[in-house]
Amino acid sequence: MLAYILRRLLLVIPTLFGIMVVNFALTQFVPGGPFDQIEARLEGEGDSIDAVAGNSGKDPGAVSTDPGYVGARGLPPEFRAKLEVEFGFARFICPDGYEGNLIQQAKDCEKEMIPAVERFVIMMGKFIRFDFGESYFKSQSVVSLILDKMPVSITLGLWSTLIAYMVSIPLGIRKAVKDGSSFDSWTSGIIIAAYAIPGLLIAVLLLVLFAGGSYWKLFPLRGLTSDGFEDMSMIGKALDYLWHITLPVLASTISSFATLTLLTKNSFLDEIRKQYVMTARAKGLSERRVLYGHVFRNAMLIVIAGFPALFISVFFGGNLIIENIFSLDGLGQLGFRSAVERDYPVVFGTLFAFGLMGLVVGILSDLMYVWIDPRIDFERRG
Amino acid sequence: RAEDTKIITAHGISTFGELKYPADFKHLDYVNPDAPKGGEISEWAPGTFDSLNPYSVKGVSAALASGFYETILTGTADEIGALYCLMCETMEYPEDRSWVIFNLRNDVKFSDGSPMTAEDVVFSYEMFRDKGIAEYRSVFNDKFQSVEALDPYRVKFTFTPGTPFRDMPGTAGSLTVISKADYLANKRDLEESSLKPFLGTAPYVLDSMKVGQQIIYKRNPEYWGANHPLSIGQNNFDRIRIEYFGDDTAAIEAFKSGIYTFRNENSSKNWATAYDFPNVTSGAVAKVQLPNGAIASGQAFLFNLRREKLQDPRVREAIGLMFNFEWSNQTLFYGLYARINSIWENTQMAAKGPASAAETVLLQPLVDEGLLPASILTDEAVMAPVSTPDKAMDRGNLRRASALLDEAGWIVGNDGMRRNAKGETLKLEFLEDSPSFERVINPYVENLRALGVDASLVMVDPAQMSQRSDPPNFDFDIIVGGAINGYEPGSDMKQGYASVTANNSTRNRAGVANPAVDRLLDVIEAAKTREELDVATQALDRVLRSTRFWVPQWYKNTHTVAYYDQYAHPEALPPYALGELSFWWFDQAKADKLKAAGVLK
Amino acid sequence: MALSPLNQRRWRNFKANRRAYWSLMVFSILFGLSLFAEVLANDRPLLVNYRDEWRMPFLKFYSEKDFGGDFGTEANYKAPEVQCLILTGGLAECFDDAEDITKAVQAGRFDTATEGYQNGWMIWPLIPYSYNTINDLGGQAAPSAPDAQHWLGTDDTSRDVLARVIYGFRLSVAFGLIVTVLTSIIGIAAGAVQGYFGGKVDLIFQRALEIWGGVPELYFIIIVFAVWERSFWILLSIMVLFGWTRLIGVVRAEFLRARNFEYVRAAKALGVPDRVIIFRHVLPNAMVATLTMLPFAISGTIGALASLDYLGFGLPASLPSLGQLSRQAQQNLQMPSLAFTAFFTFAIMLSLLVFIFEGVRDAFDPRKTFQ
Amino acid sequence: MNTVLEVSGLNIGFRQDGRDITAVRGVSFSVAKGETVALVGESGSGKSVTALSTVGLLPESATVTGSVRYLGREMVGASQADLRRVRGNDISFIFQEPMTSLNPLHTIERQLAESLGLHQGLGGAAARARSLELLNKVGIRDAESRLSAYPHQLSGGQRQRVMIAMALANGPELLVADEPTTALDVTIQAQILALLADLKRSESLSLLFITHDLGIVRRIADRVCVMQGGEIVEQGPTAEIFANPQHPYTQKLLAAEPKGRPDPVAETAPVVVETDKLRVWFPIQAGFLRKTVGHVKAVNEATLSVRAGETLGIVGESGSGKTTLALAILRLIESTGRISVLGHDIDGLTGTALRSHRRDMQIVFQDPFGSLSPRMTAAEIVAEGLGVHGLEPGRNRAEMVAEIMAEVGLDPAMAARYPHEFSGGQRQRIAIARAMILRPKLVVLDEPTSALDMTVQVQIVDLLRDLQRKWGLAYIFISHDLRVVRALAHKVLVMKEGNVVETGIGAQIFEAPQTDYTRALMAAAFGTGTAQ
Ligand SMILES: Nc1ncnc2c1ncn2[C@@H]1O[C@H](COP(=O)(O)OP(=O)(O)OP(=O)(O)O)[C@@H](O)[C@H]1O
Ligand SMILES: Nc1ncnc2c1ncn2[C@@H]1O[C@H](COP(=O)(O)OP(=O)(O)OP(=O)(O)O)[C@@H](O)[C@H]1O
Ligand SMILES: [Mg+2]
Ligand SMILES: [Mg+2]
Repeated sequence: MLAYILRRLLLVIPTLFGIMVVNFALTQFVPGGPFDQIEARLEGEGDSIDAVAGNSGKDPGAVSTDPGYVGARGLPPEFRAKLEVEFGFARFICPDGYEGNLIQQAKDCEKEMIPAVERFVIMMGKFIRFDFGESYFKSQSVVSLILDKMPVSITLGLWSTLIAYMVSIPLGIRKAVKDGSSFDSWTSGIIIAAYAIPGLLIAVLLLVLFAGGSYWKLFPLRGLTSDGFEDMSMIGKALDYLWHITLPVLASTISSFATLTLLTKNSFLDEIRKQYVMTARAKGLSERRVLYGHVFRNAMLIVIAGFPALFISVFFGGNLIIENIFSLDGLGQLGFRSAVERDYPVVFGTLFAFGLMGLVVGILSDLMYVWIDPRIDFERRG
Repeated sequence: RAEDTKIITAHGISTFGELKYPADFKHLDYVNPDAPKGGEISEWAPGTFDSLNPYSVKGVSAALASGFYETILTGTADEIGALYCLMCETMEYPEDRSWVIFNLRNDVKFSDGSPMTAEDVVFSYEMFRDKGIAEYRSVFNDKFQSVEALDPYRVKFTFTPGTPFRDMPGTAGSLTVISKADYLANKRDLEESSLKPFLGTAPYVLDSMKVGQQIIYKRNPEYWGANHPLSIGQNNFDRIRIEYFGDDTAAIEAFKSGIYTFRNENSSKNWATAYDFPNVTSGAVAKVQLPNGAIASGQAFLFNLRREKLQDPRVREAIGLMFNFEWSNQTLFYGLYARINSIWENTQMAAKGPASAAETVLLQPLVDEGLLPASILTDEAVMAPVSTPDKAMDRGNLRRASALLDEAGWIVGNDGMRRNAKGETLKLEFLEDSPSFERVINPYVENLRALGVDASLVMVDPAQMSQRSDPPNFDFDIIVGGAINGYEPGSDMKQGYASVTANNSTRNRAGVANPAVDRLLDVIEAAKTREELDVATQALDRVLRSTRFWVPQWYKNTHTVAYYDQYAHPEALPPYALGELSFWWFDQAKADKLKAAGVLK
Repeated sequence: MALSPLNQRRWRNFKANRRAYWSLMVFSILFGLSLFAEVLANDRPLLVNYRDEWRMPFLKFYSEKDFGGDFGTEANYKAPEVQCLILTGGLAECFDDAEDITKAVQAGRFDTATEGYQNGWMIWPLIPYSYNTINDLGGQAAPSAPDAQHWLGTDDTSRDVLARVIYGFRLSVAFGLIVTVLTSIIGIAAGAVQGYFGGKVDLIFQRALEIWGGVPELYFIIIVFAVWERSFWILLSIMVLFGWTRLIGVVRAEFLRARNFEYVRAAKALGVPDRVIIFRHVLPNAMVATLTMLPFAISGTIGALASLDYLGFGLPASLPSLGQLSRQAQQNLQMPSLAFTAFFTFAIMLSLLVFIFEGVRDAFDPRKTFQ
Repeated sequence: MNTVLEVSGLNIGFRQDGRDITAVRGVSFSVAKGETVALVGESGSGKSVTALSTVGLLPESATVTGSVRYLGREMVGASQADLRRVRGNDISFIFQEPMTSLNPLHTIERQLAESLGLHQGLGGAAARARSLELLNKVGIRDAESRLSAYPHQLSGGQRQRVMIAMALANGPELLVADEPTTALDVTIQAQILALLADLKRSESLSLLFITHDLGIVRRIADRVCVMQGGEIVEQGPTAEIFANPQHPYTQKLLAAEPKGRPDPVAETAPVVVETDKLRVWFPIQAGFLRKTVGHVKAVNEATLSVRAGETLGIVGESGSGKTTLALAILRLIESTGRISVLGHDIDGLTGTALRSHRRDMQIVFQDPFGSLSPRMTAAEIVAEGLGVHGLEPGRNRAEMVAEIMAEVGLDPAMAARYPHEFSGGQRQRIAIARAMILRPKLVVLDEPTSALDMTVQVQIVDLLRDLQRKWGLAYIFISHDLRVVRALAHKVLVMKEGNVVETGIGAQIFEAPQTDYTRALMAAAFGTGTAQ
């Protein structure tokens, strides 16, 4: 086992490297790059997130015409050269003995594009030292950007995962016990209906109904905290926070009950009639203890097998739509924005950091299998 | 040489001719000089912000973030091409406008109370030249020869010989001035995004903000220019609050519940359907349409004229005929829009009817040289086709379009598709990145297919969109774009319509390359008076429209605004601005009433 | 095809679960019907009698000229002029006053002796609109509310929602089914091999998966769409490409556990090849997750299609997809019929699928008994 | 004497694939306080389901009518809460199949402690101490280190003893023991029986004892109920029944005994299987990271050979490594040392190469239930080998399956059932049928008759002998039942704690055991065991 864990840990390195190589290679083929983005910004074209934010209700139009614009032939070459150097796509080769500020005096020097392979090596060199650089489009390091967005993502991720599990597992177990009863039917109906409400719709509906100006104004429209949060008491803070996150968490959770509940139910159904359960019953254990003490561990392997993936996706995937609708600034927006804007330092930085985390979680989840079911090993068989 | 030419000293400058306001004007015509000061106005902005530096490509700067700064000259909302001294007493420039000297006021103070001097102007110039966004850099580098402080309150801009000087004093006067001392002392950087604004002179300063969600500006009680004739009756609100929402629906709901109080509606659907909540019916929220005298955008479907199949104007006309604006307006836009006919729609520069005598003077030689058909002199200016609003497909237009295509050699085959002699279908791909256009283009595509054109809509992402629609690729058949226009067309029009830019300018995506147009562009650039410019622009408009390089779309000729009824505006609004943040004012009595009624807190 | 006794028993078990059985019936009927969407909802008549000649426009192209009109392009059967031409056998007067003549003919008031008149008729499908028919709403704005013409109203492009649901159901379900079947087959096979064999196979394969999992779908899609035109099949391939890994984790876990069971050892002792052990012994006992996930995978695929639409990378704009419907519902809250339609379409489809798969699970559960 | 359990007019039916099957018909009997009632009878006659019905543990598919009263309280149709109160504390259960009856994911300690905690409120060290005591009582050696073991790390007999320990943990009123000693060697068996007798004396424990071993019945039962085909055909005091059986089935049962001796094998018969210094050590792992801290030396250097037509009996105390050795020979677990089958060394083979030898060597697992795929029917299970190795020419599959099922005494009509729908003995016979249908050269039989009643046992022994005669099969026969071993084995190998302590010709070993251990074993089996 120890050898296996060691092997897994060692393999993290080539895997991560592989992820980076594939991604880097892929981005070489993606049409458009950061420069197009800057050009678009200079032309005053829409925000990348605009199309996604429900703002598409806006009428088509409002193409900006700004006659004073001079960047019409693309970026001025010196400016572009400067950006290219700044972004690490190129470097300046200066005459011997040249001294001075490379970037300011670009005109005296030759610009030379750095080949992709070399760029990759440079980047990986930095990443190994956990130096993820700075966003192209924000004067902020990638790390601090991610940290900034974490509260929102942790809030949404943690709470919705917690709630999903805390509701689904007992519910699923109960459904398994009462398989075929009317309780089983109507709970199925509800969770399926909750799942069937299109994801795009649920958040907006909740917002309009419970936070909007037309129906019940019970919850705030946006953000994680109110004004004056700093001055509140501990309890006030907690209440304020819970008050704010109710709707977004609800919106992001509501569809997740269905799969988890049914998964729990079905795995329980598979186990519940086995011989050892009879033994447990014969001991005179209460139904609860039979279910939670004995069947649970046997049945939960797959529910837990799905956990790391879920964990990674809720924590690092963010939820673009919900973030948008409730005006939360989380990783969903960051991820989407950086991808669309080709903000490569952010793209690669997050990829590296979360990739690493994902791999580690993967190892942990495999260890968890063994912990749950000691018969499991990863040796070769067959 | 300076003695040879006449030096003009004035309180402002106009591109052509006279200024509307005399040197001793008391206040602008359109403001209410007695407007009370006070109160708060609040609006919304989409998305988030993370920066207060609007001059960097980095970060998303907050709405109104440039409101901390003023420029030496400033324009008004009822006059085109005129700029008046704000931070200067007078300005001096020679007749050819090859340089300009601003005599700065000595009472201008930054918002921390420090005086603004020529040194700050020069410093600002240098900063924007070296660190500004590309736009500033190229202007400041290429067109400005030198900028020097002649004395603490006198600064001279000299322009690079060879540049058209006409607009240069204005451009120089439009320089944003920031405090040098503050910039250096606090190690600020124009290129980086930052949540600390530079030090400026403007009437509003930062009150507070919640990054990404809310920003509040407050009126600086110590504002140096409170009694400046240009500010009389302006800057009436004590506080301007901007609320950010990620989503449009959230924003509307916020307005309904009074989180912000003023909304300039940009969606016809919302305008038609969202304003039926109790506060509107009770009158607590005013929903009004106010006239908008601004020039229409040149929004249009632009053909890619480089494509062989689209080079025949008959084909383009036929395609244009199939866009049923009237039906779209009624069915898709709740009838809120007006059709664009001219590139300079909603201005006097739009060509109307048959060519006027003055236009004929310009056009005749071009006709004589064979650059233009003679019919241009006699025909009425091309208007966008009119269709029935009740039927998506207008049979009359279909017939005309069919005839045109038949004539152009695109013959209907056995499958209902048109083909040319080579057997190719008339493929027409709409390239689009904005989902909101889908519902507009799809009916258009269906109409075109009924005509036998192999039309389709291709959605791409923004990056791909700009890659395919930008030079050097220009890989599209037809896209939505803006035909460039302006109140004072000049050399900049060449970006949009000159042959030389046909293959390298993002402003000339259509690829207009027409010798007659080139000649008219020269005339426009050389125009000395407003009248000359108007006529030349009309002629250009007429010629361009006759080429059918576009299928014009629509514009909104009103401001559609809704606000909690506690604001008032001057009876007559100026044509070029709504001005809700500057010359509207707060009506305390009404506000109290709203509060009493429990509408607002 | 004769079923083995075991499968017969399973089928009986399935049928014994009434809910599952009826869900299967209803789903099959709905999907079966939607396969004939062209007959149900179309803007071309099913049958036209023109000058005693029978034509089936919904199958075959006819130009307007074929009905005595003046365009060589396809006849627009919804246009009053064309309708008039068909009813009158191509009277030229139709070009002037189509609507009145049509009315007159229908009311039997028309002078049948008119030169060139010959009575004609046409039979329309139940829903006389196709998914891409742009409808005239008589002054209303789109989306419009349900009414006699449009039973579920129209969408924001003024197309008939019911027609779009029918076509969209077919397209989306076909898409979902194909993707799910393919991804499940690949995913289960891959997970099974990994979990069953373990060792290096598992170690290497898992790493490969992790690398594959790191590929940003969005960029991939952008690249693919930059090279190929957007189409049903390309999108489907992409979905399969990124979807097949979804089941691997759970299947692998179940296999890692199940391979230790005594009956696997027994099968090995019998000399049963690994392949057969995997499929006959382990898989049926490691299907819980898979069977639970499948209905959600199908509707999830449809949902994913919707989100891609939302981001602007969905199906070609002209195709009807259920995803688009929910997007429109979200953007047009003022027209609740859209939201209701979207919700019910998804809810019905999903419940049917969930119930069907519950039945399948029961059918495979040896200990499940029915009264 | 007051009645503890009163069963009257009990009917039990099962719904199975839409049909109703009656398993028990009109069964009535009673157990008085301190009394031991033995339930004996044909395999599949309904003993286990009758026992299960006493505390409502039958699966959902069962319908129970009639009455079961525990201390006057009606158990049929009682609420779960009532049943729960009775279970474990008042009525304890020892299930027939210990291999599958323990929770596979809980350690022994946890499973024991749970019972203790539940009814006696014992926890922590107290529970541990009591668990240890119980394990020692049931004869588990080195109990301390076994506490943290998982069920799959124990031998069959050890698991059964854990079951027994669990059942005795709370000092029940009534113990329902469903073949509690089948997997135990005679010495341990004697120890357990002594323990039970002790409890009976000191705490007047009542016992409902299901077994096939009439020797035991005679030794401990006060009364006997004989079941056949779901009915009690005869009941009465033990001595009476044994002395004067009325019902023909009872007579047959009492008369049945594996008889005969193995036919001699020709010296020239080819060697079918041969091992050389075969060794299996299981690592003992500890901690979350599962570091190996030592080894369970399950098999140490076992050297053996079996010829065609020859039977090698393996005997030895429970946990001595018999099963492990058998599995190792068939290359079902990792081992070191040479193994050759029909002259081929198979110890290095893997994959297809190994698989091609599988046809020639088959095994009947000690845990028949676990070795049957739960989602396959009996017919499929039996026929599976045919699918892999091909049919005998000219015969069809269904026919062959029906034939072999009949041979092992199963009704071919039951072929479409799932494994859990059989009785323990029936499952064991399915496992035998599965192995035999292939006509292998070597069959390893790991306690193949433990769950069978005497009549069937005799039938199976005869069948095995027939097949051996006909096809020259080589058997490796593992059993605790030395009489069966004597009837079948040419050679015997005695194991203890992983070591082969003695090996030799069967008759010799039975007549003149060389080591003390073997002697003790023989004495327990033939001396005390049947002497009474
Ligand atoms: N779940 C079930 N479904 C259908 N039939 C069953 C089920 N369980 C047991 N049976 C049948 O009921 C009968 C009685 O089974 P039971 O387990 O009581 O036998 P038994 O007397 O204990 O036999 P053995 O000595 O072999 O253990 C058998 O014929 C068996 O096939
Ligand atoms: N997977 C395992 N891990 C650790 N120890 C094991 C494992 N399997 C068996 N053992 C141990 O190996 C020893 C031999 O077990 P084995 O099953 O061979 O005994 P046996 O002779 O068949 O006993 P029984 O007659 O009780 O079936 C036992 O002490 C057992 O606890
Ligand atoms: Mg039994
Ligand atoms: Mg054993």
